[in-house]
Amino acid sequence: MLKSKMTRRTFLKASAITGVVAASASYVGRGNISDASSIQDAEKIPNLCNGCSSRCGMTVTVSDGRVVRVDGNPLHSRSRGTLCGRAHGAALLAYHPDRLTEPLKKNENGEFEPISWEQAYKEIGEKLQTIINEHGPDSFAYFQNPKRVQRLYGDRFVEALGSANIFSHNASCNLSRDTGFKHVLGGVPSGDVANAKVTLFIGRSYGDGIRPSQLQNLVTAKDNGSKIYIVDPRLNSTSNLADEWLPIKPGTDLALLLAIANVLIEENLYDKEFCEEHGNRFEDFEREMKQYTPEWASDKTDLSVDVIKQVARDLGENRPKAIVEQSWKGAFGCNYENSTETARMVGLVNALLGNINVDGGMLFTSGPSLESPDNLKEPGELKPRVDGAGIKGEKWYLADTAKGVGNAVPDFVKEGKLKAAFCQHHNPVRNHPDYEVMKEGYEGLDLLVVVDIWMSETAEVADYVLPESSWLERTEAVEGLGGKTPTVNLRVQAIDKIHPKTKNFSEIMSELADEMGLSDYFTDLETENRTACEKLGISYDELLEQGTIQLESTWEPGYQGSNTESGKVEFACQAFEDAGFTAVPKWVEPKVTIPEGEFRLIHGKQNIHSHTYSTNIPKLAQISKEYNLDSVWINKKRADELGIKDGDPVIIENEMHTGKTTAKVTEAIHPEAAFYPSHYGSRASLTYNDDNGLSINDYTPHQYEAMSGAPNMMETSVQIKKDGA
Amino acid sequence: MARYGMLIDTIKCVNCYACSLACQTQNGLPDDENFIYFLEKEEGTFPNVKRDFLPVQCQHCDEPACEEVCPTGATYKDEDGIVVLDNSKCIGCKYCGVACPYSARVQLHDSMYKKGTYEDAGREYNYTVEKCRFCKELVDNGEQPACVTTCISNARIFGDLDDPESELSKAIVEKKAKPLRADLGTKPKIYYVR
Amino acid sequence: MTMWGMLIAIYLFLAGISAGSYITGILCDWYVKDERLIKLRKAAIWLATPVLGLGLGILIFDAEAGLFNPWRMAFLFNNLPFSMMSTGTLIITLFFFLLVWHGWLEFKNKFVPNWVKVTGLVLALGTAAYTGLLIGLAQVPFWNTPMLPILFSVSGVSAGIAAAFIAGVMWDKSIIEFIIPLKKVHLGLLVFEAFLLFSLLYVAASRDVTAAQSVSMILTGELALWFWGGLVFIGLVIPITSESIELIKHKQVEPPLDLNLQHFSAGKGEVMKLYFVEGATIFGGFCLRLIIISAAIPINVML
Amino acid sequence: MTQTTTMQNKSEIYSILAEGLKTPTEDWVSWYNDIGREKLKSLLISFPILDEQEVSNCLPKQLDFKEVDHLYRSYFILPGPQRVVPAESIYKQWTVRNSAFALSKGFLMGDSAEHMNNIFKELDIEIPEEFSFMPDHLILQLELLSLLEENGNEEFVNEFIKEHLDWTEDLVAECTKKQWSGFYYLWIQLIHMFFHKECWKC
Repeated sequence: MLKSKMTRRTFLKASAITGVVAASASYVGRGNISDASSIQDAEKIPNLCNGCSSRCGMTVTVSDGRVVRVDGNPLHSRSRGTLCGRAHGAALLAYHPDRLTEPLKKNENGEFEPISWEQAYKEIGEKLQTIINEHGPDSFAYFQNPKRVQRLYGDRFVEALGSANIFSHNASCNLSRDTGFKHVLGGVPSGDVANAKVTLFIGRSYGDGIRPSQLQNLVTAKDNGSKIYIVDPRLNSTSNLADEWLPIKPGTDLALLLAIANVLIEENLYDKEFCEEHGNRFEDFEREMKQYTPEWASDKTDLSVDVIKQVARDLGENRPKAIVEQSWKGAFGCNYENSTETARMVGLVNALLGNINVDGGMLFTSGPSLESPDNLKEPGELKPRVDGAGIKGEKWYLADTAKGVGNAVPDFVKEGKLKAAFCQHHNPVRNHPDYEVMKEGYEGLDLLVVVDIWMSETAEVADYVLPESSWLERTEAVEGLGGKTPTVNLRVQAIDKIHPKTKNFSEIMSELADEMGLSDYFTDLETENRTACEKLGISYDELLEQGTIQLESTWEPGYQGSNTESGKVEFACQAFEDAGFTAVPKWVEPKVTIPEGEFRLIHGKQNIHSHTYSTNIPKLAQISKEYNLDSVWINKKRADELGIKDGDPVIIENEMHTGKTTAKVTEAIHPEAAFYPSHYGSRASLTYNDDNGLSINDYTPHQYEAMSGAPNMMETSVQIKKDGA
Repeated sequence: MARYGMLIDTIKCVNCYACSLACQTQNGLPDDENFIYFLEKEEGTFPNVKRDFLPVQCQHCDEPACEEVCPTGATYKDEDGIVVLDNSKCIGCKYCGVACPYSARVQLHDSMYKKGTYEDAGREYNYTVEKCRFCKELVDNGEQPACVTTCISNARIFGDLDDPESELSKAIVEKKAKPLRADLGTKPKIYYVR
Repeated sequence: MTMWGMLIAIYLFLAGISAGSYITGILCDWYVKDERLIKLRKAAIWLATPVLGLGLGILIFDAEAGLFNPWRMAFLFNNLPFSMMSTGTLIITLFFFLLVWHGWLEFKNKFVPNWVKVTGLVLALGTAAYTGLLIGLAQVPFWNTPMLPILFSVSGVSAGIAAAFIAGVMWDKSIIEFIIPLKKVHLGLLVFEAFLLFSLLYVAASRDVTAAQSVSMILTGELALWFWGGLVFIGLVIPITSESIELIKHKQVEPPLDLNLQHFSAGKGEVMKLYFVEGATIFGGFCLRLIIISAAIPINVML
Repeated sequence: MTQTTTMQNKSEIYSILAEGLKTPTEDWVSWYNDIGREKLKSLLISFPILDEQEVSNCLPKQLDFKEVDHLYRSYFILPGPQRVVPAESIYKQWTVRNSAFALSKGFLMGDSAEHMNNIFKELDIEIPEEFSFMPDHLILQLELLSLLEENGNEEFVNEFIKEHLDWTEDLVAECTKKQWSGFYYLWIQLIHMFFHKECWKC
């Protein structure tokens, strides 16, 4: 049929044509936008930064509906009025061209197509229900970023359906650490660095993985003359604040700790009274530690006997105001075959120093308890976790249940145990080692729903991708922060939604719950928030105004017992014996021995980046480029042998992957280690991700640490050679 | 009337770029231009190594080389000792940039400036040779420069050098802070602890 | 690298040539005193004018903020006498006006008072020296030596003489026969330039670490080809050898007493050779400035 | 050509160009194949400044709906390596206000968006909700131009194009970078050519 006229779908609707006819050209340009003065009248709205996951308190200055600057919130206990670079970089995230703007569904051809929210809810609800009916609720899992709003709406959704399968990104952060601490101390304390006289950092760098308050505490400690040791194969960015750098051979921190325990006991520099009174089976521990002499450890760690003794004596003589800092991912978060044992020993060395819950020691503080409205329906009994974490007789009985062995998901999918999953603000396909295995695993799910602000490697293999409002566009749940002085904090929406079809996570989950007939479990965010404040006896309106409220301190000094099986500090732990390991921690070799001529590929954070998403922020990507931050650190001597000069293009390869980068030749790293930052090498198609370096996860195989199931992220060996040589 | 200066404690500096990013936003600079840049030096051999981080910006010299060479008088020292630029006089000859021992000058120009210039609405850089101005607009308002407020390790102290009681003056004495390359005779007013 | 690049190198080069060319004109008048060089004199003085104008144009072009806001150029003399840029611009501007006037008088074949020539000579020398002082006063260790203004002046005059020769010979080939006295001066300058150049490098390399880096960048680094090939071989070795040979030859052959067409044997080869040799000198002068500008490494503030 | 005809023609051109950037329908594709191509071509070459051959090269003879639909999705809709957002803000400095983030680049809702909103408000024009975050989208700008030309406000058009349509070159560059080909690549080039050759001034 011949069409003579085009059917117009005119978008612009002029209500009065006369306006268009008479409009003066002076409307265009010149002064027709608000000028500088308007910033003076701008509004300041409290928010919590999302540059990383620390959620520092900030104020957002908004003028004419647009963000014009961000500042640290002086009232907030983490930022204390300051902000790191990530905050400034991420402030314009809402306006990023890569934002997802509407729900997407993958069609039969494997291509995404936009759909309506109604359709998304309907289809997801039906599919999820079918899967649960067929395979049971434990075939469904949820991958979250553990913040309160995710717990209120994500965790509860999963639990309402009867599943306990909640995983977080912690598997590739601190699964080993948390598992170790859980069994010896009953949880992870935080080091009172500001008041300690001696602090030993193992792998953790406050200057690289920044949380302003921690760094400020360290500065205070330095000003007060405390002694700071940094144990790290690499001289990290916190090094200027340290008195001494112990350039340990990667993967041998456990040996150092065992020897420290040996010296403390041999030289009677430990808190005998504390250990005997509050320790479980201390005598077993005492006996076992005898074998780990400083001489033995020196051989393992490449540190001198004198240094090991000196560290131990410094700690012992200054107890209880002497700590081995709890770390995060650092060296033993999830990196080596011996990481859980290392974590246990960190806990136990602290116990030897008698510093548990004393000023200048390792503190157990709690945050405010925040409650939901009473009339909400509570989830019933849950099916056991698919990873068996915390279940006696299961492979990962020891693993911390709050995090789960998230890196094992591809296996569960392959075994047919997992069929459906939701994932929010988390990118497991890229963040866990071995991209191919992860991709295949997540693709194998019958239903994968990803909620995010832009595409990620995980979103690319999802069946549905739901667009979330970005952090400045949403109010979240009231959340608490522990510490000697606990606080209550709130993220308050600062700007209107840029993309009208995006939704808050809380909206998405409660609307989906409505669709699935689970609405009794949920209420709206405002009610949640008002209830939480009411029950605490604080004003929600005040919280909306200033973003943070300090509460009375509930912290009491002195040992309060441990949340362990025995209720004491477990110098020997039955659970480990039950799981087929030894009750007392013992030396475990790293899984991979580095062959002559190769390097152990280690990684860590860079202070302008967070995980793998921030390299898509132009300001931050620019800094990486300008200062060549995506280079691999190689020891000068090794580089000389390989004929590599500073700035040379090099190839990093092993049997898994080959990639190009540039070399940073330096004296500041152990010869066996090659350090590459963990933020680069994204494979998601995002604007600023072209050619943005390598990913450490491409070089590490899919593997498990025996005790916690953590992914052993630094158990890999690589070759480095000059490109073109 | 004051004589503003700053102290940067590089022992506390962790090279996190927060100051430069805050500066960039405060001054509305494009992503690839900055008034603060970072130098890094490594001393010694493994395992006795020291890494030295040094954020550098305009040192607000008492005898600024840039002011001396500026042909048009666009660069001058204001009554508070802040070295500023009258960008309605700057011709962009860049002599200041060549004369400055600290390489603290930045010529702001980019194709992006030519686009979307709603001219009278905002700051005009068009090819003038800019620099750190100690966030004069904030300081005049009783606030601190953006790099100081954002600094997560409180490595920067801003204040009046003429006031012996100021936190700055005291810290300089106490920490024996020194300007960079005082031997050049420009009398810089940023003091470094190293 | 500093904020100055190729454009400034060209500017300094052109200003030097202009000064040198004018000086050649005056030398014809006073030193050689040969009436047969009138054309060379005129050519030299006339050439100086557009070359300087072009240089000034490039300077303005490099000062983009001024280029887009021309009225700001009025502020250029605000910082007299402290800013070498102000002082230099004043000297160059005065020199430019003088050139125009002097050129006009020459064009009209009018008498040029001696004070004009003296003033012109002073301004020309000022211009040549200024090109060196401008960068010599900057805080770049490699530039910061008293030898640089002298080197730039000498090289400017030498390139100026070369340019004037070319211009003159293009106008009238016969001039070739009468410029021997000037060639002596030229050869002297070239030898002096070579001496200054190596002393500068030696002094710079020995007095400051950063300057030494600049020197090694020139001698063995990324600028080595420009230096050894462009400046030393083309700009110095070729002209010095060629001029020396010519002067030695000249001693053996008496110059012709008067000009007649038969004797005018300066064939095509002779002319081409002059173009080539003098062109090489000019190219060398350009290389010198480009190398000096490019080799700048800012002061090390991290000491 | 009289002035009125020229303006009518231009209005028609802007309208067709805008239409071509919207989600393709079978109707539109068959209209293009049967009539649209020839019509647009004759409208365009009524401006002597445009070369017939060049215009022809930018207008594919036959469009296939499925193909166009597929291209449209991967170029404009779906997040992926080839998506381009044709909104002015992204290609210009974010704001010229004396404020933080002034010269950041590559973000939505910059000054140009705010300015477009002001213009729409002044002119009493409503825009669809899905464009509320990019009132400076190329489609809306083309439609506005069409509307203005139709109603004979030439002066406004000239000012508007000077201020708001100087970014099509960067758009073409972006599309080239993202390895576009086929109909939409040509269409964007055509739009750029029209503004670049200053046909709007004819």
